[in-house]
Amino acid sequence: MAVDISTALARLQLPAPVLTASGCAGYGRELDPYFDITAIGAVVTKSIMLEPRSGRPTPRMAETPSGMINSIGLQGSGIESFIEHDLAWLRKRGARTIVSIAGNNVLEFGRLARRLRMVEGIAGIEINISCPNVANRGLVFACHAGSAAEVVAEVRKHAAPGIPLLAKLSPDVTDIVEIAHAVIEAGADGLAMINTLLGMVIDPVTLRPHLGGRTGGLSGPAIRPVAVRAVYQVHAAMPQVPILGMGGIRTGRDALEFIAAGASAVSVGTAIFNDPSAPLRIQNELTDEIAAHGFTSLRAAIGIAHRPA
Amino acid sequence: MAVDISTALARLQLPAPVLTASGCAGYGRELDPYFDITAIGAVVTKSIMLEPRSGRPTPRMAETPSGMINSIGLQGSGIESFIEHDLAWLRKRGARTIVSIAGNNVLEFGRLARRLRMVEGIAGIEINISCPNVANRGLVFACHAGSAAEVVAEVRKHAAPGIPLLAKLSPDVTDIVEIAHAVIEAGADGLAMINTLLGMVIDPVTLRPHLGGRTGGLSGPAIRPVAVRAVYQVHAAMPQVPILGMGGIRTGRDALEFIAAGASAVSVGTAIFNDPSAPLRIQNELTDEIAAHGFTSLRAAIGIAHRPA
Amino acid sequence: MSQFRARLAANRAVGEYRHLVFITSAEIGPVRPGHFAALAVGGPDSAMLLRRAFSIHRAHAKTSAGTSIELIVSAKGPGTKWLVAQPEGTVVDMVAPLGKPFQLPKQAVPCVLVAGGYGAAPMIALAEELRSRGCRVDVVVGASTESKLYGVLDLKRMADSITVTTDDGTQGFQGLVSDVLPDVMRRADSAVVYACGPMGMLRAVSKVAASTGAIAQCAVEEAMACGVGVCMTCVLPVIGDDGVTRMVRSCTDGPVFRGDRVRWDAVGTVPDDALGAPTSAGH
Amino acid sequence: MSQFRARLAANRAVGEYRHLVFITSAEIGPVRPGHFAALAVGGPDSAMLLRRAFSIHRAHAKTSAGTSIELIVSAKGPGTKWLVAQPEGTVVDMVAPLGKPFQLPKQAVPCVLVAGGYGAAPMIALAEELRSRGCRVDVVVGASTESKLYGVLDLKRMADSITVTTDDGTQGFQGLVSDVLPDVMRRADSAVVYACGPMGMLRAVSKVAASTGAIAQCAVEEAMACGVGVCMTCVLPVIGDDGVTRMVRSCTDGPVFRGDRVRWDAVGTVPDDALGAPTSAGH
Ligand SMILES: Cc1cc2nc3c(=O)[nH]c(=O)nc-3n(C[C@H](O)[C@H](O)[C@H](O)COP(=O)(O)OP(=O)(O)OC[C@H]3O[C@@H](n4cnc5c(N)ncnc54)[C@H](O)[C@@H]3O)c2cc1C
Ligand SMILES: Cc1cc2nc3c(=O)[nH]c(=O)nc-3n(C[C@H](O)[C@H](O)[C@H](O)COP(=O)(O)OP(=O)(O)OC[C@H]3O[C@@H](n4cnc5c(N)ncnc54)[C@H](O)[C@@H]3O)c2cc1C
Ligand SMILES: Cc1cc2nc3c(=O)[nH]c(=O)nc-3n(C[C@H](O)[C@H](O)[C@H](O)COP(=O)(O)O)c2cc1C
Ligand SMILES: Cc1cc2nc3c(=O)[nH]c(=O)nc-3n(C[C@H](O)[C@H](O)[C@H](O)COP(=O)(O)O)c2cc1C
Ligand code: FES
Ligand code: FES
Repeated sequence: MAVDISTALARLQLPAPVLTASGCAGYGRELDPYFDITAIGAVVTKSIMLEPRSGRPTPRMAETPSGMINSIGLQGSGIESFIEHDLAWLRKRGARTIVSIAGNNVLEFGRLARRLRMVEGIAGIEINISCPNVANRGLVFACHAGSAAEVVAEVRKHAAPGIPLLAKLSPDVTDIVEIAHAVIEAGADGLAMINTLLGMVIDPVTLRPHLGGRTGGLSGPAIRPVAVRAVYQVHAAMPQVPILGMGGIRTGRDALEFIAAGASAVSVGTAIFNDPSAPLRIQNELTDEIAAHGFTSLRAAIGIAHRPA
Repeated sequence: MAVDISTALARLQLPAPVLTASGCAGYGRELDPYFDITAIGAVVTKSIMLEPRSGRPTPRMAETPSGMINSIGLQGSGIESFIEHDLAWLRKRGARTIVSIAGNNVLEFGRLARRLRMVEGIAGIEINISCPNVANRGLVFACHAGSAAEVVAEVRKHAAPGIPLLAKLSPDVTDIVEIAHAVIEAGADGLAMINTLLGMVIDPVTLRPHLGGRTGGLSGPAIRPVAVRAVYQVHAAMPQVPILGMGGIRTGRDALEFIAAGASAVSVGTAIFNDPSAPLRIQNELTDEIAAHGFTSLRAAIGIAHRPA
Repeated sequence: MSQFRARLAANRAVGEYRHLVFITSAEIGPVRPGHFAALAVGGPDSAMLLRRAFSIHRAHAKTSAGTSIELIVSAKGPGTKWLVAQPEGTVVDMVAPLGKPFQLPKQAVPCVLVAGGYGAAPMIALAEELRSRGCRVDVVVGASTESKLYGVLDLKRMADSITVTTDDGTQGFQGLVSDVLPDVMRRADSAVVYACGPMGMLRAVSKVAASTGAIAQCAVEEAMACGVGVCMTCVLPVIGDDGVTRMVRSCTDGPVFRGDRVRWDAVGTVPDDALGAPTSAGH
Repeated sequence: MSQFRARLAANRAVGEYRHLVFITSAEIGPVRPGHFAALAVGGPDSAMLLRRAFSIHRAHAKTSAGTSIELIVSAKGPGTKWLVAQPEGTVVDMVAPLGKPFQLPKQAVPCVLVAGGYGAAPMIALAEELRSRGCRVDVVVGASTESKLYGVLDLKRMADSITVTTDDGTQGFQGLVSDVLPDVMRRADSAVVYACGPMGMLRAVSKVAASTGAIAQCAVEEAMACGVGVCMTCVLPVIGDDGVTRMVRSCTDGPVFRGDRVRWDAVGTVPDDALGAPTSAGH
């Protein structure tokens, strides 16, 4: 029995429900040798900033139990180089592309949105507000409803009208539903959740923080229960808001947990480091799982965990 | 070379630095067959409430990658039964005992403290504020500086003068340093951190939340980087405040991460389910690690991650 | 109860199960039918932390090699799949013997043993024990299908009568053990029923026993994380001597309970009349 | 570069290392000296997610059995300890060949190969390649101690000269490869230095090469999470053709770099003049 796995994130129609997670798939090109990147829902790019950025010193990662911690520091060559080389390649390749953007302050987010307005072939924008606000003591935008909403409103103001905007939330908050409400109020069409958890690993030899950046982001299957809980809470509070779920997805079963919790689509991140063909493999596994549960479409399974058994 | 592993949590002098984590070691008695419970720093009891409590329906746990999620629901037979049977046994056995207390509202915490005032043989009190405030929409005390401080102040008011009070913090907050400040202001002598992270597992067959309590607490090595980060942040902000560190400690190396991050002692929880003799094993491994690093005392290693290498 | 390392000495298929023989040099306490063992699985770098519990099928005290502990394992999830895939020589961390075993009758009364699937694992040693006490032993063994029956031949050898049932009729009567149990008990005039198997079976068996006035000794299977009484995950509602229902740990107060003491209908819930119920939120 | 499953066909000790031979039926691209393979370790229930990278020691195209890929593995942490402990028959997920291999000279110029410890793994195939092009090949192999030397005999067979050093003097000269390298290069009039080993060694070798005007081709070893260019963890500061220093990925732009292009003193930092430095916080 064929299963309809098409889905949507607000206005963004997707033929398939599995996407790459920002920062875990480069600009798509690196993974194309391992699977057909046009066969998944979309490629979400590494977060793009206005200017080239060197990122943090090494070591930038440590393996942790069923996860990893990273402090890459948003390394990238800046929006102009991205548009000229990476986005151009993605368009030529025919991959649906969601551009993740990150700024050091509210205005930079707006400038990024305005710049993207002038280019073709962008399916949507993911707003990475889980980065520090240089203008405000490095406080992470996503950790406060006010700053989170400010960024989203600024992007909405400058982005191409009608382009789907996903606000990416951080789990490092007391009340993620409050943040979700704020960014939707501010004009986001949907939510991407979750970003990494703030963590630290102490080097067993030097007894000092292992990462060049001292703290880093925890990701991978270790955090999956936190991510599923966050998606479940937000979907319960605002069932009409589309959610791109992520956090530790390694198999189709994991992906289905997020769909059942209320996600309309999912992103795969750290699992790619373990298996570069993970996104398409997981999409195929998810399709089989949905069929095995007797659903004829993915849509029928979205949020089912909230309905009485 | 002999290593001095004695340590202190405020006024509480401990001959050894490894304790059990509340709710993971029963009342000590269950573990005595597997190791000498008087040989570790102290036994921290399951959180005690005023009245008997049945806890949550099963299933109460699910295994997760390098961790587990639980919703026990603070099952226990209440403070009177605890004092009569469990505490009596612990005293006879000669184990140092830290009593963890939990209340449904602020006043219950005070009544528990007052009741404990009348009994002998308690080394300290751990205040489990990571439980819901029934009087206030079930909001977790530890998630708001105000309610967290209120509980601690109430306990301080009624507890035996001079008895060490540890406030147990939840990681599910935007700014754990803020909460730490508030509870210390309110009269806590030290901090126990971290409690579990709020999480959820969806059953792959029913596609409904697996736990009887729907959400539950995530623990185990999976969360260790979050716990180490929390200890590091709080020690950096208030170096003079003693910290009982915990969260995913499975080996002496893991324990040393917490000591280096700023903990004066550590608790072992979920690892006990994997290995009932874990607390003493980890204490011995930690002792060897400290010696291997050339320290003559545990105290010399406390907070070393904050000093230039 | 002690914690020790044990070496896998044999691992062979029996129907859909694996028969695992572990050898340890450790001194372990006396093992009685109904005792269980809790094993750590997956090795040092495994993502699996929690213990897996298995009825002890047989345990032979000190041979030259040491003490042998035998388990019958059904591969269900990742931990058991890992376990049955281990080659001989694998060393595992084991805690045993755990729990309260089956209580044996003082007098030589007729007993009936009821087993579902791998629930037969402890029954062979139990049958021997009862025979040595001069009890009449009747046996009812059931499973969903023939390949999931265990111990039929061994039990036949020891029992005064044996009745086999399968849900699909691939061997013996088509049906449930509880369908044939009343007849068996009437014929044998059974005074005690010993049962091990799925909750549904135990519930039905307890009902049958109650109707005949026999005592039911049921070994339950609740999800366990530690096996030693510290995690409180393995609870079910049981009526105490004082008539009060409590959520008790099946790993320490069980796994064997008197059938008339377990609130079978309420398993998986907290009955309103249980001590300390209803729960307010909190973990 | 392709992803495939490979079966461990042989696993034997060589000094303190293990020589692992994997066989795959998959079609994999041409393997050149300096290419590496990235392996998933620990199996499906492992707590270890990240790939482990190893220089390809040898690769033999399609035998009847398939293509063989040989690695020389030093047991360091949990992943490599797991790998060297695997019995023959274990199937692993592998991605190979990865990275940019050593660049070979157009003309038959004299070359010197410098290897530290398991850094000798790719050197034997490289020596063969260079000989086949008519290059003179001199070799310097070093390690902290004799048991950590690799490939000395194989290299001796192929090299015009070989010099061995150990930090503790258990074999050959007591000292570092960089102590003896200048003499070797003077004698052989080496035009190209190929080096594989620890960063410190590569840095010293590059310095020597610079002083003699020889070209240095260095295979670096930076901590990697993915091996395929998507995680950005494996970066080091490298000067581009435009003279600008960038933090480049050693898995895709390397692992082989020209010694005069790597900012050796700045490895582990972000030099102030690197493109996009200094970083503000944020991951
Ligand atoms: C007293 C007792 C005796 C048992 N005897 C046997 C036996 O003789 N042979 C046999 O094959 N199985 C037996 N079981 C069941 C066995 O423990 C489970 O099948 C096994 O733990 C499942 O582990 P898993 O990794 O395959 O599944 P998972 O679902 O991955 O297990 C995850 C966690 O849940 C727990 N869990 C899951 N299902 C069960 C269950 N049914 N019972 C207890 N814990 C569970 C596991 O212990 C583990 O902590 C017994 C269980 C109990 C409580
Ligand atoms: C291009 C290249 C070629 C290599 N060739 C060989 C070889 O031929 N033989 C050999 O024994 N080793 C080789 N190494 C080193 C090998 O990759 C590491 O020793 C190994 O990854 C450590 O894994 P672990 O589980 O033992 O240690 P862990 O510290 O547990 O590894 C944790 C994580 O850090 C990464 N990591 C840690 N140390 C290193 C390191 N030195 N280099 C790269 N990643 C690291 C691992 O890949 C893993 O993702 C090579 C490394 C690189 C980059
Ligand atoms: C190495 C690495 C780099 C990342 N970079 C970004 C980034 O640039 N922008 C972003 O929004 N999220 C970034 N993330 C977070 C992921 O997109 C994802 O939200 C998180 O890792 C949880 O998913 P996972 O467990 O599947 O990896 C990064 C994660 C990792 C591991
Ligand atoms: C089954 C279980 C029950 C727990 N019960 C309590 C409790 O009653 N009171 C409390 O303060 N913390 C409780 N905790 C939290 C632990 O004390 C500890 O803070 C947390 O699990 C992190 O440590 P760990 O990873 O070593 O388990 C419980 C944890 C688990 C796994
Ligand atoms: S299994 Fe942990 S208390 Fe019973
Ligand atoms: S190892 Fe991931 S980018 Fe190089």
